[in-house]
Amino acid sequence: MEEILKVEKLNVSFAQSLKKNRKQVLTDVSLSMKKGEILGLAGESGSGKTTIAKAILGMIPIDQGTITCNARTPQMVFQDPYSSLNPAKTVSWILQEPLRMKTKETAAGRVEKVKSVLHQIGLEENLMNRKPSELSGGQRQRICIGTALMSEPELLIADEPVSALDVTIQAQVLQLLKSIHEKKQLAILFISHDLRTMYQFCDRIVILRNGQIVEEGKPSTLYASPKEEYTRLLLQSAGIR
Amino acid sequence: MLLEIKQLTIEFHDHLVPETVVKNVTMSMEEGEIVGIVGESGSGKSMTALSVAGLLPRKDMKKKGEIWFEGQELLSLPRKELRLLQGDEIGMIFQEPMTALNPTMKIGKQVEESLYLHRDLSRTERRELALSWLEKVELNDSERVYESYPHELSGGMRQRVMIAAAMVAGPKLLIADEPTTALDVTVQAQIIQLLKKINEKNNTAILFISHDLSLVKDLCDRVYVMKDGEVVEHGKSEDVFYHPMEDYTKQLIAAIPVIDLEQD
Amino acid sequence: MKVKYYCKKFIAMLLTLLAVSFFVFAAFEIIPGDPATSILGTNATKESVQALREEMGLNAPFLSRYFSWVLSCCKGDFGISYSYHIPVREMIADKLPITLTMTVLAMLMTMIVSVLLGVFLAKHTRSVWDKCGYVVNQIAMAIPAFFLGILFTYLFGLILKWFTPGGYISYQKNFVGFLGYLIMPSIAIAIPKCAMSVKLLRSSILTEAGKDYVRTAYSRGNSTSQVLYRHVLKNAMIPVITFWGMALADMSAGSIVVEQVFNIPGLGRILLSSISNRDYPVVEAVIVLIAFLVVITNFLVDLLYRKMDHRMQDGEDLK
Amino acid sequence: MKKYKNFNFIMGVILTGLVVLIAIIGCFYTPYDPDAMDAVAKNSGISMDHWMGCDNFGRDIFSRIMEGIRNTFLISLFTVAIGTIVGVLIGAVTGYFGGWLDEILMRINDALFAFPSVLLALVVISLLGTGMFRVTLALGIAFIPSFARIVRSEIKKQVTQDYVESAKLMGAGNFRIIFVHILPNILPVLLSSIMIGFNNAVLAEAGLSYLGIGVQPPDASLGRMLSEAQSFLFSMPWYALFPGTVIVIMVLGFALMAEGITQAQMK
Repeated sequence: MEEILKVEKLNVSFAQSLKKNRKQVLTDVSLSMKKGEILGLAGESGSGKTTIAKAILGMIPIDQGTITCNARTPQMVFQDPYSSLNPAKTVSWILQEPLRMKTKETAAGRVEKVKSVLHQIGLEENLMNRKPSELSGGQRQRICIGTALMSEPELLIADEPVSALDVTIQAQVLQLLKSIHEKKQLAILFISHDLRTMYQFCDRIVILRNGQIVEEGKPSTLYASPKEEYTRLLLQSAGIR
Repeated sequence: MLLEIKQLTIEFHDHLVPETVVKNVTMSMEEGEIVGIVGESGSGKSMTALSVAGLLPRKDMKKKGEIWFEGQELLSLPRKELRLLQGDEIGMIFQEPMTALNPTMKIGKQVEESLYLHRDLSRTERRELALSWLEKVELNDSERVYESYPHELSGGMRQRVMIAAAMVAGPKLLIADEPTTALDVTVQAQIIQLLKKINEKNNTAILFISHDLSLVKDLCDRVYVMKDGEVVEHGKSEDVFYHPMEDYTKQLIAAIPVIDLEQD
Repeated sequence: MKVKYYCKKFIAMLLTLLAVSFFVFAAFEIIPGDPATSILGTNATKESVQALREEMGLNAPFLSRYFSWVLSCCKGDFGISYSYHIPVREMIADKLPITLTMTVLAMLMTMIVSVLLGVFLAKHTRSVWDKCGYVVNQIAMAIPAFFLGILFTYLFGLILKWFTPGGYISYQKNFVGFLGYLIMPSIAIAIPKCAMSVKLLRSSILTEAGKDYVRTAYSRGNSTSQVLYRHVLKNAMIPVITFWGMALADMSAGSIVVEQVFNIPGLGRILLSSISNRDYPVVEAVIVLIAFLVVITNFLVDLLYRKMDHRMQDGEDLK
Repeated sequence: MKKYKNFNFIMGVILTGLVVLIAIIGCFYTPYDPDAMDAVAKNSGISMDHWMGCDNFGRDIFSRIMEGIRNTFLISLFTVAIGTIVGVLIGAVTGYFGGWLDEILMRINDALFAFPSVLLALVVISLLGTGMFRVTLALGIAFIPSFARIVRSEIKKQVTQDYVESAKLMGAGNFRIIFVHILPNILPVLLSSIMIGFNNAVLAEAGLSYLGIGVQPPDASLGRMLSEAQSFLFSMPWYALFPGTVIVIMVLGFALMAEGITQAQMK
């Protein structure tokens, strides 16, 4: 399968107010993803996981390294369901926005597409003219996934999509992501700090610490025989070893 | 019997329809025991904990039932007397270490506050006790931490400061309302170990509130499972975790991804 | 780290002062008409006008005139008044203390009254005090300072005869009488800002009271007033102090207007007369002076603000 | 809109509505010609035919107040319009894009902020001269810094929200993001600051006219009436009290609407 994302020796640093030196956030990060693969990016807060996602999507300037992403319209799902939907707009307006940008479809055509996506993400049509504030965390996260799907992306970056949700709802949202992945051959870069959920979900997992890749591998081998001390500590703290 | 909650019911009256948040919950705790309350958001677990700590807002809130702590019924206790227990006999730590400390007050002063309120000690004695507890919670550079402000510390360090501040007056009961949810996994494990150590060394009973059943299984002797304000199941944590009776508990356990590494 | 931060703030202030002086100087540059002719009068000969222009350096390029003007201002020489032909400094020197005292008096009143009232109202929310406090506050904010002045003159001056309207006593003659007379105008300036500050402090206290660290304080056994005075008040004061910085600027403007009502020969009076007879050096000087006072006080307010809330120093500026 | 049902907003709308109504009527009909002098009725108090009495020239105070309200209201309207439009543009650009443009504009803004708006207006007036149009321009310019600062801080808050990032990912242009995505979210704050803008504009105009450098005769203005009435305070107190009270009502109306909007937004 051909490669849709290649990141080589990525270095990113941020300027700091008052301090002269810039804070190095990513050093020599290299990773690649094949079409339709689910790559897990595991690391604690401050390890630079979100920075990698933003660099791939071109949202932040990078110091060195190359990012070749030939996936069509890569999209992102964010962690905080309360800030990722425009509070002033209705669900149907939010879902139609990508269509307004990309296609020349008529309003009626757009509404049809919105209805079909709502089915895909397991929500009823009566949510169409509700505002985000009237929805639960799980519903909002599904709408985010729906909005991303509207642009028919080949790569979806999910930045801790379920960590803000209750355990039972987390499982449902992950199930939804998995089914879309299978149906649409959608590659997913799954960013999380929860090694338990990543075990069943990801094909491969990259362990990140302070902006550097510590280790990489298939979950079964990685969890069974971690080479690096830090990976062992992570597994132990999560009560897996 | 250190703590006994009998038929506790809490109703909110701030909007038109009174909302029952906790429905006749009954619990008990022995001295030095670690008891867990597990439930998802909205299950009433935090409300139960807050009512034991006497932190429920006074107005538009109706409380029925009894909470017996060392022979005193907390719900009917006048505020003046309840205040004597808070911080002295009952300590509490919260979920968000980032916002649970006063941003413009030095750490040392916040850790000493319970001593200031409940003990008649000199400034230096209070400082000594606070520093000793900062070391007990494994904050090695305790002098510097004592003088610094909350925003200068990491989440993990702040939670340790919270524990020190709650334990400094030697309470018999420590209530921990999801203390590790906002922390990284590695730091989470350290805080849990710290709580175990405190329980062993000081024989402090801990009421541990969480939504993470696997966490509660390792830490607590007994556990209560709560759903929509009611206790659905309770018992020894191994019994509840390995052979649950109620299907809600089964559902909770099923949601935890099982990782069996032995097969390959 | 602290010193570095304060230097950065000090330099920012100097830059603002420069920008202010540049703005005022540039503004008065674009006025039609030539200063020299205004001084010598229209029938002066061309040569005398040219000589004066040369002497005053008016033919020099704009930037060098600006810098020489700034330097002379720093030395206290604000140029010559067109209409009175005496150095502007003399005209302003005895006026500045009057306006300054009035503004400072108004500021002190605002600070003291607003903290007392703000805390009182925050403590007694849901009581009848809170309701009527709210109404009085809203009305007090809506009354312009000069109308208050007129009401005071009518009520206290003409009817109750507590003071003789227009009977200004200069501070050289009788300092206590001077202060006594300034009480009334200072109250007139202070009331609207004090009402705003009370409302701000009350809502700031209520917002802080809802925060997590307050619940932690209660969990340690603090009583309500202990929580208020040991924890909440200091945090609640931060936005209020920022407001006081801005309020001082408005009060200095308010004093200009109120000087008319109470016939006080302060900076306001001279500013107005020089505007009407187009005496630009005086206008320039007074405006720059007031603006400098405001910028410097804002800088001091900033320092006080940083002292109370250490998050500012190393973190990103929260304002 | 039902959330705006709180007491403050309604009271504010009533007061402002009353004022606007009188202003509109004032454009077409006033009981007497505001400038007509009636020697007989000089200094007369409140009577059937002169509801608010007459001033020292025998002019009907009520008619002059009607004309005064109209002028003050028009000036405030255009002042707030200038301040808002320019303020929103500057605020949007600096808040959304940031960078060196933000730095420069904000430094200028801080410098302008050093001047209380009345003082800033004084500078502009001393350059352009007095009269209704110039006063409006002066106040408009003087109000830009405060609007720009409010809009900038509100937009800066919204830009950190994820929905702005996802809008960019969808391919929405910057212009569309600012005015279609972000603006509706800052509308309540913008609305209440517009009301406060009105509140300050009325106060500033009254102040300038009182000082005699705002609206010039023969145009009537509430501030000017107050300065004239001051010398007759003992003999004709109503000559000062009526215009002053009208100013307070206008300002109170706008202030209560601003309160109402912020309260509704909090719900």
